[in-house]
Order: sequence, then C-alpha cells, then structure tokens
Amino acid sequence: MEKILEVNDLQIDFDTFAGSVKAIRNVNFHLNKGETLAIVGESGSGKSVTVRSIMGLLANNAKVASGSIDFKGRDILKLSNREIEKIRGNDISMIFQDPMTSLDPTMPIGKQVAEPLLIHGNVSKKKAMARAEEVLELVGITNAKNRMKDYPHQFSGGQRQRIVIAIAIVNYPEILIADEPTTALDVTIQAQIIDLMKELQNKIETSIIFITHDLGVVAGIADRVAVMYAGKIIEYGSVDEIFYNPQHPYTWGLLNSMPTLDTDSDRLYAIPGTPPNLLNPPRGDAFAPRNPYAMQIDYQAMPPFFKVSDTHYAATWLLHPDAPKTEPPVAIRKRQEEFRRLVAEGKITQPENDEGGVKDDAE
Amino acid sequence: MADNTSDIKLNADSFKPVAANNVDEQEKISAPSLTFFQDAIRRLRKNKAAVFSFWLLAIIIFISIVSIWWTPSDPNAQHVAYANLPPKIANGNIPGFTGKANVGGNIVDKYAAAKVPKGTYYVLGTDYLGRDLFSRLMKGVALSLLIGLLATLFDLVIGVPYGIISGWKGGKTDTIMQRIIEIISSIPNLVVVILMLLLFTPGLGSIVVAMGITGWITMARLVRAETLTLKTQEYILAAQTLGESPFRIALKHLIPNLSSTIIIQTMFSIPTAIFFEAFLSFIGIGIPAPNASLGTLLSDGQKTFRFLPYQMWYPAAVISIIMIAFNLLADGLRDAFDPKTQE
Amino acid sequence: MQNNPQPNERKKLIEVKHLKQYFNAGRRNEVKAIDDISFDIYEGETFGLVGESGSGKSTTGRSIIRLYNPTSGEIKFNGTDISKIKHKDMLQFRREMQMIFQDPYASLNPRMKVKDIIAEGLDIHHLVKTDEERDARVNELLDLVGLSHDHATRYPHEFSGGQRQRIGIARALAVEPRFIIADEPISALDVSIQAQVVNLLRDIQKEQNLTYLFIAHDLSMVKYISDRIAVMHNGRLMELSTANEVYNHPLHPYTKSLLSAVPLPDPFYERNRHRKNYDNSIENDGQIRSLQEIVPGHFVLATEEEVAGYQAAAEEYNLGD
Amino acid sequence: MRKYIFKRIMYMILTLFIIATATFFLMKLMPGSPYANQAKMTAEQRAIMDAQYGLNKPVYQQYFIYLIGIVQGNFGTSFQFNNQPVSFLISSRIGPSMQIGAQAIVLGTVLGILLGALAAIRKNTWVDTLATFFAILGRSIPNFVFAVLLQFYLAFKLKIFPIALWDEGFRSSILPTIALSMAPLATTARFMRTEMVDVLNSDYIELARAKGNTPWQTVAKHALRNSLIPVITIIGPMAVDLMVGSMVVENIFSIPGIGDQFVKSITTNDYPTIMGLTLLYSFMLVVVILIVDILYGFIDPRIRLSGNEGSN
Repeated sequence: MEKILEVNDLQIDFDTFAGSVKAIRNVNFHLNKGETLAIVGESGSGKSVTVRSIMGLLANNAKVASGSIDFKGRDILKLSNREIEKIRGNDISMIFQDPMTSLDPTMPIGKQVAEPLLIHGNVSKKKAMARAEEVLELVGITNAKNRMKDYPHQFSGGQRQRIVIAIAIVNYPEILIADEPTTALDVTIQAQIIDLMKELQNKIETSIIFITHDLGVVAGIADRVAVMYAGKIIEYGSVDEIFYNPQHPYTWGLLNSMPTLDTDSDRLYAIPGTPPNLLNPPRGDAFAPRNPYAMQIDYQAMPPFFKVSDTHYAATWLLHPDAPKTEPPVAIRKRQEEFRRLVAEGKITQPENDEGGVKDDAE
Repeated sequence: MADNTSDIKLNADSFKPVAANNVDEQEKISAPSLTFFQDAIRRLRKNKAAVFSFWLLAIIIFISIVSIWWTPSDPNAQHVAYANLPPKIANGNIPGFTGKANVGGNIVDKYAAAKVPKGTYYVLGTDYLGRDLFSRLMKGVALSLLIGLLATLFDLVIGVPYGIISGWKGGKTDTIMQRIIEIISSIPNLVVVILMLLLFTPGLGSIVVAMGITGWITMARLVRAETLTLKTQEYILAAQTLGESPFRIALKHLIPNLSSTIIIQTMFSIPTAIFFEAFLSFIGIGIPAPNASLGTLLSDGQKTFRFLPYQMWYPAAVISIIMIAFNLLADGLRDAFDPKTQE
Repeated sequence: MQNNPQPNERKKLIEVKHLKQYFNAGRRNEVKAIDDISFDIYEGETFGLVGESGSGKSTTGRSIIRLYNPTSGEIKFNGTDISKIKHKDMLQFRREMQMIFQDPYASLNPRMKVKDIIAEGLDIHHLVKTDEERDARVNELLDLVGLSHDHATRYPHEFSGGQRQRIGIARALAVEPRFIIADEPISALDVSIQAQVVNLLRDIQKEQNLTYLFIAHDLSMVKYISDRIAVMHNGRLMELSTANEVYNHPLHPYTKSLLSAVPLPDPFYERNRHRKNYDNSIENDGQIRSLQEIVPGHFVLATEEEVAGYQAAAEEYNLGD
Repeated sequence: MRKYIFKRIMYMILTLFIIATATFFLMKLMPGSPYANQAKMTAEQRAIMDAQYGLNKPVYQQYFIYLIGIVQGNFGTSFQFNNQPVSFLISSRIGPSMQIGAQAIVLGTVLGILLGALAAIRKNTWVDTLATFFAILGRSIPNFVFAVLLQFYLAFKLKIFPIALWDEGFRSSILPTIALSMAPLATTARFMRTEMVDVLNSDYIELARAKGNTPWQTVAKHALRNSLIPVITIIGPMAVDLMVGSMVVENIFSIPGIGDQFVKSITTNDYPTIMGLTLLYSFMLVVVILIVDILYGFIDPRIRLSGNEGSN
C-alpha cells in the first residue's frame, strides 16, 4: 500500500509556566492512501497536538524537539510558512471539534466554503461560488442555492458540521484530518456525520486521520487504529486487531471500561488512578502505575514496539518472549475468541497469528 | 521496525509483577497547596511593572499619611517676599535644583535676590504667593488619594450590593434597577458632578456627594454581569439544593468569586476619581482656595506655565505617575486574576 | 437488577404527574422545555432518563429538586407535593433529595477548600456539633468516595475531572439523602474515569439503599446502570420500560432510531449496523398522544388507535425470543 | 427591528424628560442669585427682572413653560452674555465643538484600532508592550495636562502651530484635536486588543488558518471584522469622554465652543445656559447610544437576522 504521510520520531514540547511539558514523545505512524486511520486516546494523551503539527498549527509555545513528517517527499516540519500555507486547505485539510464555534459568525457560509478555492486555485469568484454550492449540496445542505448567503447562526449544529466538512473537502484534499468531529454532537447527528464522511471518502478518494476518544466511533469508521497514552502511541494495528486482539493492558482497560449493550456484570472494569503528569514523564512505561499487569521492568525501561503481526505492534513488556504468560481480562479473552471465530468463518480477512498472543520474529 | 525487539536480553527479575496497589500514591497531589489568591499574587509578582507600581504607590501613600501630621512648611502660609522661587536643594549644586533662574537672558540666584536666609530652601520652589510647593504637593496628593479612597468606598457600599441584587433577583427588579442605571449614565457623569457642585458649596464634601451619585455605576454593571454568570454555575445550584439561604449564598459563594472583579474595578476607580477632582479643580469648581489639591496646583501652575514651568511640571508629573501606577497595577491584577489572559 | 416482575407493588418515591415546564411562558420566545410528562420512580431503583440535547431531561431533574417552579403539574416526593412544602419543612426536603452535577469544573466553588465544600451541607443542616466531628465526618466521606484525607485542605483546581466529580458526590452524600439526581455525571469525563465514577455510584447505592434518577445521553452507560429507562424527546416521554425492554424491544420509532445510532466498540457489529431515520413530523400531526401501556410495564407515547399497532409489534418481539 | 427602534426612542424621550425635570428642580434649589450684578439691584428692579424671566410665576408653571420651551427648541434666555437666547448661544458655538469632537473621535478610534490590533497580533512582543504602554499613558495623563504641554512645546516654543484662538481654521484645530483624541485612542486600543486576542484564539480563526490563509489574510478577512463589531459599543462612553474633555481643552486653546461656554456658565451661575447645555449633552449622549445600538444590530448578522425572523 502506498504511504501518503509518514511521521517519524516526532517529539513536541510545550513551554509552560511550570516548565517544559513533553506533550508528544517519539511518535511514529504512517497513513496509507485511501484509508482511515483513527488515533484514539483520552484527553491530554497528545492526539490533537500530533495532528496540529501535521497542519503546522501548533500553539506558539509548542516546540518540535525532533522528528519529521514526510508528505509527498517533503518534510512538513522543514517547510517555510509560505510553503505550508500552500498545503493547508489544499492538500491537507482539517475538521474541528465544535461546529458551533468553528465558523466565522459574520461571514455568509457560501463565501466561507469558497474561500479555500480562492486561496489555492486560480478560479474566478463566480466559479468558486458555484463550486461551493455544489459541495454544500454534496454534504447534504438542502436548498444550498438559497442558503449560500445565510450566516452560521441560522444553521443547526449538525448542519454547521456539514458546512465545516464542505470547507474541508472543497479542494479535494489528499488528507482529511478530523479532530473529534462528532464529540460535540448528539448521537443521531453523530451517526449522520460519520455516514457522510464515509460516503465522501469514497467519492473524493481522500485519506482520513480521525481523532476521537470514542471507541464506538472508531470501530465504525477506522481501517487502522493507533492508541495513544501520555504522549506516545502504545499500540497500533488494523481495526479488527485492535478491537479483537488487543495486546497492551491500556487498550484492554479502555475496551473494558465501556459497557456494551450486553454487559451485565455488577461492576465495570475501571482503570485506576489518573494519567501521569507530562511535566516529568516517568522513566519506564507511563502506564505502569495504573497497570495491574505491571512488572519491574515497566518501571525501569520504556518498552519498545513488539510485533504482533505485519500490521500490528504493541509497546508492552508483556510481549517480550521472556515475559511470563499473562491472562487478559475475561472480556478481552471473549473478544479474542470472537476474533478467531470471525477469522475462521472468513468474516474478517486478517493475517492470522498464533493464538493471538506474542509472535516470535518472522525472520 | 521492531524486528530486533526480542533480542533484548533481560534478567528474570525484570518480569516480577509489581502489585498495582499504589493508586493512592497516584492520586497524591505533590504540589504545594495554593489558594486562588496566593496563586494570583504569585502571578502578579512576575509582572515587574505591576510590582514596581505597587511599591511606588506604597511609598506615595506613606508620604501622604505622613503629610497629615508633618510637612516641611505650612502649605498654606504665604510669604509674598519669597514668591516664585525656583526649586533648590541644600547648597544648590544639583542641576535643576540650584535655586537659580533665567531672567531676561541672565542666570539669577533668585534666593539671594529674595534675601532668603541661608539654609532655607524650597525643594520644589514656591508659588506666586510664596507658598512651599513641596508641602502643597504633599497635601495635594493626600487629598487626591483620600478622594480615590472614598470612590472605592462608594464602589463597595453602593456598586457591589446594587449589582449583586440586580443580577441575583433578575426579572422585574433587575429591569427597574437597570433602567435607573441607564438614566443616570445617560447624563455625562461630569455634568452630574457639576450640577451637584452647584447645589452644594464647592469643596471636598460636594465632590464626594457627586461621586456617590455616579461613581459606582461601572462597578454595579460589572458585578451584575458577573453575578448573572455565577448564578447559573452548578456550585451555586448545589448550594441551593443543600438548602442554603440566598443571603448566605451571596456571602459564601458570590462575593469570594466576585472578589477579583471587585478588586480590579476599584483599582480602576481610584485614578478615575483622582482625575475627577483634578479636572474640577482645574476648571475652578473643585477644592476651594487656599487648600491644595493636585487640580488646584495644576490650575495655578498653568497660569504661569510659560514662564515658570516648574510650577506645573511637578504636579503634572506626580498626577501622571500616580495614574500610571494605578493603571499598571490594575492591569497587572487583571492579568493575574483572569486566567483567560494567561498563556 | 431487573428481577422485579411487578414493579407496581413497590413503593413510589417520586411521582411526576402531567409536569409542564415552560420558560418565558406566554411570551414570543416561549420554550416548552417539558411538555406534559408523567412517570414514577420506585424506592431503591435507578431510573434512567435519556435524550438528546434540548430534550428537557436536565430540566426535569431540576424541576424535581425544585430549582424551578413547574408551570403546571404535580411532583410528589414520598407522597407529599413538593410545591406545597412549608418553609419549615423545606430544609428537611433539601436533606432528603440531592443532586450530582454534570460539569466537574463548574460544580465546585473554586474559592473553597475541599473539606468546606463537602461540609457545606453539614453546616447548613447542623449535622455536626464540633470542628473535630466535622473533620471526622469529612474524612469518612472522603474515604467513601476513594479520596485520601490530605485532600481535604486542597482547592478544587488541584484535582482532575474524575476526582472533582467524586468530591461532588461526597458533598451530596454528606446530608444522607434518600434520593439522588445525577445530571449527566459522567459525560464530561474520559472513558476510563467514567467507569470509576459509575462503579462508585453503584457501590454507594447498594450500601446506602439510595434511589437514583440518572440523566444521560450516553445510552450504553444508561442501559448498564439503570433498572428502568425513560426516553425523552422534545420535552415529552416517548417510551418507558425496563432497561432490557427498551434496548432489546424498543417500540417507538424514535427509540429505535436512537438505539440504531449508538456506536459500539465492535467493528463487526458496526459494519452491519443500519441507522434508522426518525421523522420528526409524526409528532406534530395534531393528534393527542399520551403514554399508553402496551404490555405490562412498557409504555409508549401513542394515540388510542396506535396502541394496537404497538401491541402487535411487542407480540412479534416475544415470538422472536 | 423597527419595533425595537421605536421602543428605544420611547426610552430615550423618557430619559430626557427625567433629566430635564431633574435639572429644572435642581436649578430651583440652587443658592445664589441668577443675576450678574445683584448687589446693585433694588427690590423693584428685581421684581421687573423676575417678571421678565418669568421667575415670579409659581414653580409648577415655570416648569411647564420650561418643558414646552424645550420641545420648541427654546431654552430660555441667558442671564449673562448680553441676555442672548440660550439656543442662539448654543447654535453659534456648536460648530467648533463638533469639528474638534468629530476629528478627535475619528483620529482616536482609527489609531486606537490599529494600535490595539497590532498589539493583539504581536501579543507578548515588544510591539504589544509599546502599544500597551501608549494606551496606559493615554488614559493616565489628564488631557488638560497633555493639552497644556502640547500648547507650550509645539505652539509656544517651536511655533509649529497657532497657540490659541480659533482663527486659522484647520491649523487651529490640530492641537486641540490631538489633546482630545488621547482618551478615545487609549480606550479603543485597550478594548480592541482584548477583543482581538479573544477572536484570534477562537476556533474559526484556526479554521481560517487551516484553509491556507496567511496570518495577514486571516486578520484582514476574519479577525478584524469580528473584533471591530464589539468596538462599536464603546463609542457611547467615548462620546462622554470627549464632551468632558472638550470643556477644558476648549478653555485652554480659547476655542469658542460649547464646552468653553459650559465652564463659563458654571462659574457665572448662568442657570438657563447650564440647563440648556446639560440637556444638549444628555441629548447628544442618548442619541449616540441609540445610533450605536441600531448600528450594532445592523452590522452583526446574529442580531440583525434573528431580529428579522422575530418580526416576521
């Protein structure tokens, strides 16, 4: 598969009142052409910062300490402002979380949708407006022709998010970054927006980076998933691998703490404690203090990525060949059984791994 | 990328499980506990201009308090023979404080000309009646600060309760109270002040009454707006569901949370009041002669400014410095108290 | 949890009858936040109220705890009409019913120490006599919600969202209420923290025999915690039944649409999920609808004529099981 | 919208009525004689004068005569200044005041907006510090002090501008305009900075940047307009600053305007003129506030359009 974006060893620090916060710590991932990559994590895990660095939209007090972001053979982090502005809204666009505040309240929506065209394409104003109307129609704004001159406050939250999406896709970007685009929406509107994004992805053949904390949404939209914790990616793989064959205890915890419609147990599994303070990130695995499976090594050294399959890696010492064999929680074992069943029935086509456990190196 | 991870050789001890029983440890807060105010003060300390202003004002206030009992000479005593003496310090060898003046192209020692005894000198010179300007400036600053203090009193005694009641009660009460404010503020407030001054005899009393009518409006508005937002905060609702009385809610929840707004606004009220007095005295309807205030000093100084600039320069500099210091301190406080302006 | 076949025999703690709550009533900007709803909450149960934003679910909670005066209708708590509670009995009412709020950042006074926040109710109701007694009680409550004693002298801004929510719970528990309204207590929290808070709420309920009104928009969490569930939309109750019934045998098209929109952390399920659209206009066809009992314990907003159709649908479910 | 304007005008008339009534009765309560040379008057002369000014009638009649006069644009006759009608005094002097006022408000707001915007865009840099410093100077140095300094150094010493008097047209108005514009400049700059910092932190600015706008395009197309809308609301308070400031500035520069007239009338107890000017000032202020309100509703689509929907 063709890689369209590759993030290598990214490290971002924030200068704050209290000191330097290590918001992103050695993050690596790539985006394949045409796929949807979901980055999952709780608040403060660094998922938003990561994608903002791709857009060159980091806050003033953020500093890229190391790393590269390769897009079409160029390192975005080394581009001049002028060059990155040419990419923004053209090759890479972004959808923000809160549709109520992400549109300019004093500009008619037609003009706002046409704006990226006028900035990047050499089109006439008339053509841009016609195109804006087309795209608004495409994202499901009914009667777009007569609504071009309306202002954002005249639309509902769901409609506004459609307009924001229209702005993002008006230039047929190669990459669409969606930063929690449905978090502020009601569940029925969320479902509509997600359906719309899937539909648009097929139509305009774009790759999507989808950021969310909602595992349900991820299950529905992602091809691949990266799980972030405390500024690091701790596990990544195909959506089926992450949901049915998770390896990192944090991923277990996340999946477990959400009740499914048939959870009947008396207690939910809760990850104890709170995420670490990134002002002084811990030496070993940042998750160790909350990890019921923690071993001594977790407090001493950061775990490297262990390979689970060609597409699936997890950064946990539990995958080390010498580590004692551990039993994941019941619900996770159920998921792993489900995985084997689905694979066996041919409902999921995934590279099969032995017992869903640790995989020795395939030399 | 992770092809050689299994080559990492580790000793068996590394894989000993560590019981995750340190949740309490996790939730422990290690940072020293700071109250909101301590935190704000800490931020304020980082603002050099504000800290400098604070100490400057502290010194000015101290000198003003001293002036109640002691000034270098009687500020209202006239020595016509010593009229319009330039500033002089000690032996007169500090530039600008030599006691000499340029009269028709010649440098003249005015002290000698006026036969001032040796050892007597006026730090900031004398005015056209031979009054010691430094003493008058001390008194004038004290008076201006007193007026600023009274203005904050009106802010606190009228403005704050008015704003809280208007915002908390809402509905008709609020509408009527807001209408009253609207009418008062439809008259330029200096016009109100001037009308009041005409009704009463000019002087400190009438300035104070006039300020009492108009000065608290801004405070009332700010407090009302803030109360309206605080009113819907969930901790206020929580207090209500616990059965707290409105009066106690105002005392326990509203006022502590309004305190930063109130402090900042009083800091802005003081220079406004000082300006009021100076303005009124400048146009001749403020503090009556012979009492000194910053306004009367400026007004007197202006008359002779072209020939004896020092008579206006010093009071002008002092009033500007006081105003700047209060404004800088107020700005600093606002930044320290309002986390929104923080990075 | 749902093993009580005849809920009608249980004691009703809350009775809401034809409650209407209009804001700006009679004016041009009138909002019918609640438009004629009726339901009961039985002692010891968790009653879930779900709905999307603007459905009136939070207003319902606030009306029950008398933060608003109802436009019309009646709310009974333990048999007495809460709008008729005399001033002297009001304090007792305020003790018995408590609320947990949504926003962990706005629900704690930033200028008060944790112990003073928790002890606010103790002070109002004079439940402790000495400072030592007060501190001891605060420590007890901190233990109950899983916070340590040295948190007592800290200020709210030093805590994380989940910890703050636990402080809010301790404040509500301080006055030993019988009934707690939890108004979206977890929607502002991260997934892993949500579970902590939900577990805590369940533990306390068992320990102290509490009754909950649990208001939320997260359907899977409501299903998990509630015994019975009411679905609210545009100020009206659309459907009311046991949690299992509502989720497994939804009858009203709105409920069906809502359930079909819930994403689950299961890619295979997600691939096969079909979203059902709900047509709002059905509600405004001018016909008068009220909650009708379709099968015992399962209510749906319907006209008399529609009942038969819903009954047939309920039959089908039973055949399918 | 039309209904709203009508309601606002009604409030405005009510406000003016209350002010007129209050000033009238205040004047009646005032100590001191209205006549210029009262000491030399005999009782008879006084009676004649009282009759001439209508002061012999019962107070309530005087009040109604006064109110009717106001409606007709008649503010009575000045006790001083050659017994001219107050309306004539005002109309002959309002020109210079208006000119300086208008010039000062334009200069002050334009510079203030630029300064404030610049400070916000270059937040926490030396540009911001400098702009903030100027704004603080502007509101800290009393305008009469500033006026005297300008006059002394630029006119008296350097002789770049005429010292005083209103005889060189525009050139005469430059220094008073600068002195008067300090307060509005400082107010606007300060307000503009706060608004713009808020706007620049908003999500739609981030989206504008994400579209590929350069920082300057973002400011020009999105940030400026959105931060300017609330700035309109401070024109009212600034008008007050100007009216007050004009009193001393006109006095210092010997400009024959209404501010100067007001100060003179106060010092000579010329009640009809004081009352007339008080009403005029209040009238101007309420009109400015009304215009600002309407303008605000008209410029901000959120208010404009919701208003329309409401009335349809």
